[in-house]
Amino acid sequence: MSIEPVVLFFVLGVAAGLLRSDLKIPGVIYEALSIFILLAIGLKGGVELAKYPLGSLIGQGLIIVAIGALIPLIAFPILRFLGRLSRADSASIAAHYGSVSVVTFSVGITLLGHENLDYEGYLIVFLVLLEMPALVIGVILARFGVGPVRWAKLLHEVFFGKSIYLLVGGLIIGYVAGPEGIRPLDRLFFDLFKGVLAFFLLEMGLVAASRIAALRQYGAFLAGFAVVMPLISATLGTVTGWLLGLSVGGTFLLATLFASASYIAAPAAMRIAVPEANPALSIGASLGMTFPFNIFLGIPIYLWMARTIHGG
Amino acid sequence: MSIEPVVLFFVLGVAAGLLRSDLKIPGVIYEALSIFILLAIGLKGGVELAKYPLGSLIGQGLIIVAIGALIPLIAFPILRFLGRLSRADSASIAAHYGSVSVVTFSVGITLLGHENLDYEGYLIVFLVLLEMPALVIGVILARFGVGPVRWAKLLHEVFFGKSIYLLVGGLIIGYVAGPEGIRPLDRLFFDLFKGVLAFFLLEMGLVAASRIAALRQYGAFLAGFAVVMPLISATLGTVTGWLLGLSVGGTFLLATLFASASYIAAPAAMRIAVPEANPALSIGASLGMTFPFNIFLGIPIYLWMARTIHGG
Amino acid sequence: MSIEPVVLFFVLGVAAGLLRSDLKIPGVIYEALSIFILLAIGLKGGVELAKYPLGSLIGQGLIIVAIGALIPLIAFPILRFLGRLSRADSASIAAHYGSVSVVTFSVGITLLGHENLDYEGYLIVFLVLLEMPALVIGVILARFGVGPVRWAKLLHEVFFGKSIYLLVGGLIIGYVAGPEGIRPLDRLFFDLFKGVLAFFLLEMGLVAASRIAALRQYGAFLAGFAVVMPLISATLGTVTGWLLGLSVGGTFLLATLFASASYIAAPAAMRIAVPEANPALSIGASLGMTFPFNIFLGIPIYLWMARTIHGG
Amino acid sequence: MPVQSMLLLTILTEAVLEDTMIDELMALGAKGYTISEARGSGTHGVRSGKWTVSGNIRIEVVGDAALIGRIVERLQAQYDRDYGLLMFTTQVELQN
Amino acid sequence: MPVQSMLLLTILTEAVLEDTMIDELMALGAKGYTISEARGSGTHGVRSGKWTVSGNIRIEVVGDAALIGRIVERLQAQYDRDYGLLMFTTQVELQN
Amino acid sequence: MPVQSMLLLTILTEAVLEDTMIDELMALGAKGYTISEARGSGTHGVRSGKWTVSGNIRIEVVGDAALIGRIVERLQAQYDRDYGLLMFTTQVELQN
Ligand SMILES: Nc1ncnc2c1ncn2[C@@H]1O[C@H](COP(=O)(O)O)[C@@H](O)[C@H]1O
Ligand SMILES: Nc1ncnc2c1ncn2[C@@H]1O[C@H](COP(=O)(O)O)[C@@H](O)[C@H]1O
Ligand SMILES: Nc1ncnc2c1ncn2[C@@H]1O[C@H](COP(=O)(O)O)[C@@H](O)[C@H]1O
Ligand code: NA
Ligand code: NA
Ligand code: NA
Repeated sequence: MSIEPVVLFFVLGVAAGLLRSDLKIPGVIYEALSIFILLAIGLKGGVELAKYPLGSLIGQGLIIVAIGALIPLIAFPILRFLGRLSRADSASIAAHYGSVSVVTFSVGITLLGHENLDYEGYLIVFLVLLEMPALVIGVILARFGVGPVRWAKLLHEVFFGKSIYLLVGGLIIGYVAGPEGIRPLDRLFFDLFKGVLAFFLLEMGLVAASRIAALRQYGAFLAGFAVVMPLISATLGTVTGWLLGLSVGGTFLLATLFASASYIAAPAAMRIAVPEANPALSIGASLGMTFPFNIFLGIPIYLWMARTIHGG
Repeated sequence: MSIEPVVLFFVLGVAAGLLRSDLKIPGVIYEALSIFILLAIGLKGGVELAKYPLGSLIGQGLIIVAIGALIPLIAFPILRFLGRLSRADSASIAAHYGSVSVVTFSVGITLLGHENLDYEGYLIVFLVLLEMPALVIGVILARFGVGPVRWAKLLHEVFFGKSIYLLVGGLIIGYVAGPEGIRPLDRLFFDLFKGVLAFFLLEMGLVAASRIAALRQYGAFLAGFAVVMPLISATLGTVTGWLLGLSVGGTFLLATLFASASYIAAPAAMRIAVPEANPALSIGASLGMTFPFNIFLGIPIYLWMARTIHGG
Repeated sequence: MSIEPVVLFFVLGVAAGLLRSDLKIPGVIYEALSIFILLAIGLKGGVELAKYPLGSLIGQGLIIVAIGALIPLIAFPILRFLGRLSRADSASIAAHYGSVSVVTFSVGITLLGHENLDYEGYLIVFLVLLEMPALVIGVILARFGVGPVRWAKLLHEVFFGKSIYLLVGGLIIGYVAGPEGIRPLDRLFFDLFKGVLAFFLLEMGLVAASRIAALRQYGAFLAGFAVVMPLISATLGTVTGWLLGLSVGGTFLLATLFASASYIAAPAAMRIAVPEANPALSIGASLGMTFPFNIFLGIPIYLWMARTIHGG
Repeated sequence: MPVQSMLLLTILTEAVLEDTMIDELMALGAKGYTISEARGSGTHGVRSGKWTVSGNIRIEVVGDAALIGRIVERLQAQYDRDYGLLMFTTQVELQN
Repeated sequence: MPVQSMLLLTILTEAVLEDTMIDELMALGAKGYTISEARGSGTHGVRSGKWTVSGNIRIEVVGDAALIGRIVERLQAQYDRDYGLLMFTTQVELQN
Repeated sequence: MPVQSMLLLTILTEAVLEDTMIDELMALGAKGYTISEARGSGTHGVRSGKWTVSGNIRIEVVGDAALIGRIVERLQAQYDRDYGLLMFTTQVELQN
């Protein structure tokens, strides 16, 4: 399988960071690009969603969310008892791995285009649905019998934090406007998507480079976790997708979603809700290790898993 | 009539503001987007203008500008005597309503595309011509027999302020280069226009949400004015367009221009020229009330008015 | 020959600066646009490079770089002995004129499109190769027998400074991915290129306007140098291109490269390596004078030179 | 208005706390505040400002000793352990 | 150069006044100034910095008491009533 | 923690020196620093901040008199002649 060129931009960013190039993408450009990506993904999902009867998706949705919620519950004991991390750190990292990464998902979609594989368009909705529960579970794990939780603030942060807000907003606009209504926006939101993703990966590479050092400091356990955990989650996703009767592409995307770890929504939410957790640990693992692992090795593996389980 | 999807982005922005989402579009992105929109509109206007004999437009232009100058003269006594606002505030608000809004105009053009209606391309020139006189009249109204005016500074602010400057600059470049010369730039300035407009409306929604509170504070009179005044101006525009023999689309656009209220050029100019006026009042009314009124209700009404007067 | 519309944006920017318009393009947008331009040029070069056998280019490359290295050696004595500038200033200015300008080069490529002329795509590689040697020579000229050089810092600044880094990075990605792999990125990087260049020239105009004053202060000698030096370099480039058997378009591009003066990489590198040189002089000359000279007069002249030497 | 001696409290902390901090200041009775973007390094490591989660803000509040004292006490108790936070005061003369 | 005691004047005001303020400072004899972006809140309401018209700037001028006095007097007379404006001075030791 | 009297050193200089300055500060023993963007004007002319090469930064370091003295001495010797540079100190009370 040939390499997806967009991931080369990630390499370019990492190398710039490690070589101490003076390249930096201004923070506001990063914010503008993430608004673009979140809206574009949301719009695409909304347009797709309009093609399916909503009722028929509810059952499937509940199952997927319930199984997705297992991920932080699997991760927490591993971190706490095998890794001997503090309760707060274990819970925060578990929340990062239970939640999802929009960019990893986008690289997955890009690969499907490359391979000419179809997928169920409504899966984008799960990007939204799977982002939240893990964060709530993370906070419960951190606070269980320990201290008070600022629930109001946390839930507000989660539901009206910009990532969920823009994804849901885009979904609704895409759903209401339909493919015809969105067409004049296609030139910006869909045609440029891959180019913008390349830019974004350049920036992610720069940031990831600065995280690798932090990760090294915490040793082999966390690095191992950051590779093994996505494989566990992806297996869960592959089996779930196959049992639910998704296509090969759909099964692969679900596995990718489960395997991805959050580094946008989760860090902000955990910083507010579980401030005593060390963000260097969770961001170091999810962004410094799991993200590159997923886009280089994980995604091809998950595609192979989806093809294998479908007997291809 | 189906809803124009771009205005849904405005709703998304307003909702984000009211729900206290942490979504914010960095100020520099807002500035970059407005430079883009102003240049794109100017270029389009210049290309169109090249299709008409300049001489034949001068008479029409003078009439339209003269009638447009009536708007602040109608608004001022309403605000001063009916609304009992201070002289400075009345004059400043009148200037905002006499001047025009590029984004409202753009939403109007977008609707014409949606409805497959043609319009006289040179009307974009009036976007430029109508922005200025109202600001000058506003200052005269504020200062008449009261105090000195920093005319040099004001006129400089108006003519070399970035909105007029970019519109005129774009017009000239579009005129000189012609459709052939501009073609390589089409991909950026024209194809992406609607998508960028959507982004811009998202931002306007965020800002408008923060203005609504300010408006509420000043009570029912101003809110009523912010709805009735555009209807008066639009009627003036519809009749003028019809008498001048414009097409249905052209008549509608002129009505929309007259009805729109400025919230970019006017606030900056009035802050310098009439500093004792309270900007919360004028921006609250024009951006918090008239702008959403225009894009949701006004524009469909003005189209209906244009069709009706043309006997359609 | 008709005028290239993109250069009109430069005029618009200069006029805005001289007329003290409040137009300004936020610094971060400028940075984002330069990242875009550098990456796009690099990608284009890499895709082109893949079409040629690498080995056959090495000989040509060495010759072109060796001749390019003559430029600062010609400029230095002129500045030092004719212009009576200090050793540091002479060396710094010589380095600026020996190095190259990506934007001038882009305007050259744009003109070739306009004129339907082909060129050897691999010439983009020389944009990278020609940027560095002049900077090193400039430092040697400044320090020869005078003081210590922070070579490590300087070489790092040059090789990992963002312009070379992004050009080389883009080249490698373009080379590895090939035309097929890059295609999904075309919509962003190639289709929008000219529009972004227009934006960039607007910004360059604003900056150049603020440099013209600085230049005036240093009198006629530097202004004359800023016009004569590119003509000398272009002649060198034209003859070299012709002797190497390049096409008309290729000969023209090489002349343009030699004639262009750096104002991004060189100022940053010289500020670190030769801090006692006055940056107002070198940036004033290269950006305030040579850049506009090149895009308005130089480029048409160099095209005429290339055609003439090829007997056209 | 005669010149008035006041304290200027400068707070350097994480950008993610902006809204929370404004709520705290207002609740404690501040009449105003000024915020600007910053980046830096301290006991909590380098905060490069390269993306939101790693940006700092500088919050400045001018007020009398009592107000500033209340703010310092509250922020120290609430945020000092878990977040990057540096607070210092300067004597300033209010001019208008 | 021996260390010199000077005043640092900090001016917090509306971004729209930037050019005007620079002209004033230069006319009054300032040798230099430093400007940075800010946002905030005061008696003129919240200035969120979300768009240009609602942004603040911080202007800093280092100078002797006479210069700073002239600047304060002029700005207070000219802008205090109509614009968001806060000015305060600090004693600083110039180091170079 | 009792309130502690310290010096705040403010350095206004060219943005191109950011990395170099951080290295110097750390080598001289600073425990932290804060950087923000600025633009301005001084003896080296207007620095408009319109593009990177013409931007300024404000670097702030809190420390004891010995540290601040070392920094001032070093920066003055190394950069004052060739670069835009202004340094001043203020007395501050550390609050946490
Ligand atoms: N000594 C210092 N001088 C200036 N700024 C500092 C210093 N120490 C910390 N800071 C700033 O305060 C923030 C939080 O500090 P800390 O809690 O020590 O990580 C840092 O990111 C810096 O921006
Ligand atoms: N007490 C305060 N502390 C810090 N900054 C303030 C304070 N009061 C006002 N400001 C700043 O000064 C600007 C103008 O103040 P005002 O004229 O009171 O609206 C505000 O937008 C704030 O940025
Ligand atoms: N009197 C002053 N007040 C405030 N800032 C100043 C002053 N003089 C210089 N600066 C700042 O320090 C930078 C470098 O100063 P200089 O070395 O004098 O060019 C300038 O660009 C300004 O940002
Ligand atoms: Na996950
Ligand atoms: Na109007
Ligand atoms: Na050159």
